[in-house]
Amino acid sequence: MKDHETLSERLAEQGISRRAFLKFCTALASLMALPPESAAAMAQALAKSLRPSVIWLSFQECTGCTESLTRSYTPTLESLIFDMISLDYHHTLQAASGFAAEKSREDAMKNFYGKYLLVVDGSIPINGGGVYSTIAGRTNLDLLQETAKGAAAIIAVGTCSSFGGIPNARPNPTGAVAVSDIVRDKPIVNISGCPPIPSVITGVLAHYLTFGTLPDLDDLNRPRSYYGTTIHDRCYRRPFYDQGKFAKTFDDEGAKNGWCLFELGCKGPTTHNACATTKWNGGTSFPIESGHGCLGCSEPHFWDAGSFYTPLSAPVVNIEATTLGAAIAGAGVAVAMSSLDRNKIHRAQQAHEIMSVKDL
Amino acid sequence: MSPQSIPIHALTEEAHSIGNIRALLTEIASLLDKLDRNNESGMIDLNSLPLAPGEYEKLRLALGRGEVSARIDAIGPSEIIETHYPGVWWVTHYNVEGDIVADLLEIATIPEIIKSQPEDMHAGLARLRTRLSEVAE
Amino acid sequence: MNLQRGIHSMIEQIDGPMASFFSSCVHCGLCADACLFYTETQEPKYTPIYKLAPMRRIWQQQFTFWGRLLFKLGLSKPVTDEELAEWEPLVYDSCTLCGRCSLACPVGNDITYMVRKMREGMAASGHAPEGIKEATRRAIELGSPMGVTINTLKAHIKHAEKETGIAFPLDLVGADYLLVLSSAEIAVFSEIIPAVARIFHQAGISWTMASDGFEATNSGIQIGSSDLAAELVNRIVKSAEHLKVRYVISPECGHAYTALRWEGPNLIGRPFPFEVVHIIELLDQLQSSGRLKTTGTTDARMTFHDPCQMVRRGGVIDQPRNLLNKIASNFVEMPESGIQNWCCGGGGGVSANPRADELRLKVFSRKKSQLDAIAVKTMVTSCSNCRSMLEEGIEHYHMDTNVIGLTELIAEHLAEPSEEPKP
Amino acid sequence: MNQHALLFFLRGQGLKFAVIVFTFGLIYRLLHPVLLGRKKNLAAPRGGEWGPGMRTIWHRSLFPVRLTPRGHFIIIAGYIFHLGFLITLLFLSQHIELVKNTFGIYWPALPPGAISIAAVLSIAALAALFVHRITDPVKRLISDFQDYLVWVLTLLPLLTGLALDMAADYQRMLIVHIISVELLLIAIPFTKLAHMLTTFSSRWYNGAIAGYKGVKA
Repeated sequence: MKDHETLSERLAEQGISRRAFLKFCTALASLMALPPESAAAMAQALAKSLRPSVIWLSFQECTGCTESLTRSYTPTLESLIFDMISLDYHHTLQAASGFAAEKSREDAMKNFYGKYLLVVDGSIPINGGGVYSTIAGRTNLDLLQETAKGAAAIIAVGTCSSFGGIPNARPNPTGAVAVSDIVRDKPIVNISGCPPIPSVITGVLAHYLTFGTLPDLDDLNRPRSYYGTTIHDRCYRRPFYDQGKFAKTFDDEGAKNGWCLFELGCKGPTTHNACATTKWNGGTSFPIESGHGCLGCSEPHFWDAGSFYTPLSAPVVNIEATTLGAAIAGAGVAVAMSSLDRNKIHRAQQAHEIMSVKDL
Repeated sequence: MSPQSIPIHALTEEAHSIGNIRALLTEIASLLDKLDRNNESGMIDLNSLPLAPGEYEKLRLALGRGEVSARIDAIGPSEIIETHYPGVWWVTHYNVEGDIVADLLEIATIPEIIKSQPEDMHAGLARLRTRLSEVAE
Repeated sequence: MNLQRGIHSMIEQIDGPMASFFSSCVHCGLCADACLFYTETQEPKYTPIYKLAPMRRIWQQQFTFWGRLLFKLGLSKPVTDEELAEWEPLVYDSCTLCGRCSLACPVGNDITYMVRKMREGMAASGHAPEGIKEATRRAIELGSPMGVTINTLKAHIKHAEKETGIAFPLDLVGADYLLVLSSAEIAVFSEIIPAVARIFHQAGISWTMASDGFEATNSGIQIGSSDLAAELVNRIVKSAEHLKVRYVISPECGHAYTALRWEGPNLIGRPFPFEVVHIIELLDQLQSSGRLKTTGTTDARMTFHDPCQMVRRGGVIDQPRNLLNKIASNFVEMPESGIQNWCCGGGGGVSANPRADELRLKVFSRKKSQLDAIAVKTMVTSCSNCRSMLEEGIEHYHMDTNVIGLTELIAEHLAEPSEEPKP
Repeated sequence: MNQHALLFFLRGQGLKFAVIVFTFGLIYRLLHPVLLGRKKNLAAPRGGEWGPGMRTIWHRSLFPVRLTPRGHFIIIAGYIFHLGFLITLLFLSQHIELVKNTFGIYWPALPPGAISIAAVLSIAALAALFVHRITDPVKRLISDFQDYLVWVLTLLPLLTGLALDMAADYQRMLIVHIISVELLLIAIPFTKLAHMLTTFSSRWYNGAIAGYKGVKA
């Protein structure tokens, strides 16, 4: 099985030097947010690793996640990482179609049962028995359950497969759910984001290849090395937050000076992701650097968490009318109750027995 | 509207200075001190830092250029520059497209990537011996 | 049954201010520092608001959401006879209704107003001190809490007429002013009678006294029974109406002023057809209008003890000072004077309650330290009850201070009739 | 329920509930006593009621002139607590945003450093008042369970708000902060905290009763 030989053998065949590989590992360590000193040790481990089989299932999704990955700013690195895995099924990328495509999935499942990695993007609709999304006549639910059985681990790429994402937004007509809502007996890594940062996907794959394990995860099963801190924690505009300097509109002096976007609805403080350091488009920028607040796309229910432009400290519902109503009701009840209580006092006064000295 | 009519505002120092540069230079000094005393080398991954726009350039200015510079060609170029402070190296790896894939400050007598790797030396030795045997024949 | 009557009586007393005050108390404890019973004993039970505890519970149980709920569920302890008995000394012996706490409360509670109302319930439930009960019985049955009768008064009048040579009008219909007196003035400080006569004679005002309504004091408001208080006030009102006077003069007696001036119309349920003036208020008016002429000044250092009910609770504040400044060249104020003055310790019925004597004399140390601070030997006041209490306290603490009534002092400085220009 | 859903609830329906209870209850607590009314005073007045009532509302907010050392402590600590709490509540930009987004009105914010100082002073004053409550014999006697409950409920929003920018997990602390605020809002109408409005009616009555007799209370 030539496709699954060790990496060093393949590199040697391609005439890639160890120094070049070390450089690649340095870049990888940087991607994985590991200390740069670990590049040498990674090179050692990676050289010996076998190429695992990967099955990629796309469900109720927009292909944004795949786009993010394939339009990654590091095409050479990307290809190197894809060289390290055997992508046996990905219906957007593979050349095969129809029955041949499905057969390659079935072959991989049979040959590498218990060892292959399952990557999922897109949510799984479960209303109406899952009829809202089917591939080759089978529902996503059915495919996921079948393919998950033999997987060593599942990597949920994007917010849809991680948490349900936009298809799951109210009123959620298709009953879209996350992978973790269906598969409960397999290790799952959620790489959330809409789309997720491409290097995070490759970083997790590299971690699996290097160490043979899944990275350390947070309580939402996201890799801590990328999702351990919030955008707010690592934002270069944080000092302005601490000084109370806020942009009030998108074109005021504060906005021009690059002040904090909290009051314009930035969800950075409650959003765990690596955008502020890894950035997008080859390290060019990230939303806040471009002058727009964070939408919180890597968090569950981000689409339903109120307006993108409502500050975190403001209510997500309109309470003005309610407050007025409650005040009027309070006044009304006070009028009613005080009238009852005045009667009570009045009755006590009516029942008053005139006091005489004999009562003393 | 002519280009001349667009007002130009010079950004003040404070507008983007959030104090990362001073913190970085302090860390570099402490790593350099370790190298000097214990011969321990160290690295700083510039990609993992939340640098504000302009701070990268400021760091470049602060560190300057020293005597040594080197270039490696291995799946894209790498640029190694000794800064104005001997022992502090700026190592930038590019891919074939010219994008930066890793950007490091390495505090060492010689950056690791410049050294020849044992595996490459083995392969090279083998190639040299083959060459010699061919010449002998 | 008395307990129920008491509780009902407290419910009757709940009104807007009461409910607001109970709602506002944050248990900050500041009122303690305003109460001489606490400052002089350091006993926390004398904290003014604590004296309201049983009534506060009745308010909660009858008028608040949680209170009603807990009371219905049996989780809020009902007020008992034992509890009221325990509170009796707090509500009567250690409160002179002086009103100092009402000025100190940061949330604005008029605690004195509250204690006055609570006493209605205490009296109705039978939990009033025996001494005040006795005084009230004498007032209702004999006409005066000290047992003074019209005959005693007539004897004093005869004596005064002889002394001054001025005829005393009694039951004179159509006079402008009706003078009433406190029984202490008749029984103890009777010098006031000729003094007033001389002043009125000089000022040339038309006045009288009434044989059916000569007693100004009102034990009813001290014990906290509006019914009995109304009966006592009514005697004066009837006399005044019968004699068709335009003014009733409240004498040098603090609570008599409160009873007549501020509570009176509310007790009988209608406005008075006459005006009530405090004698000091009247003297000030006479002097400023030039009808009252004084002569000479006293050089001795003098100070003025503000009677709580006349000053802090009554509003006659500047008048005694105006009068004193005319005749005392060395008038000095005590450290906390005017509406911040400390009570003599015997107001609000405490003086009529022998059980409280010991405590009252103990807390007189507050007055003593106030006096010690200015080292004045002559203290003027304008309340016969204060005067008695001050004299007792001075004697108890072996102090060298004498107390005189303001009206008498004015009379002493009255310009001779010969100097008086003919009107 | 995950943290995001909880935060969404707290910023939405949870807040709505708390605000309804708070507004309804507090208006009730203010109006019920006032509407009980009082008997018409038949005595001839020496002074007015409105003016003196309003004067007392203002005057009792000023620093009292004569105080015992004990009184000084209570007043100063009380002042620091109330001012610190109000400054924190009204001048933190995030709080102003809440009002702005709800009622459309807003005013300038104070720098976060100043707010932190105010909050720390307020917390320190609360702590000092707590120690005083359990050591001062008067306060111990007149205190009940509610006094301690209300102390905790008042302290929590200050503490959690202050911890917000130091917390490792901003979101969790934000959730705790909002919960503490909503608990406080709900508690206010049922406890002595209703004095935040009834103190105005009480002071007015006090000033009016005295003013009627010509006394400045």
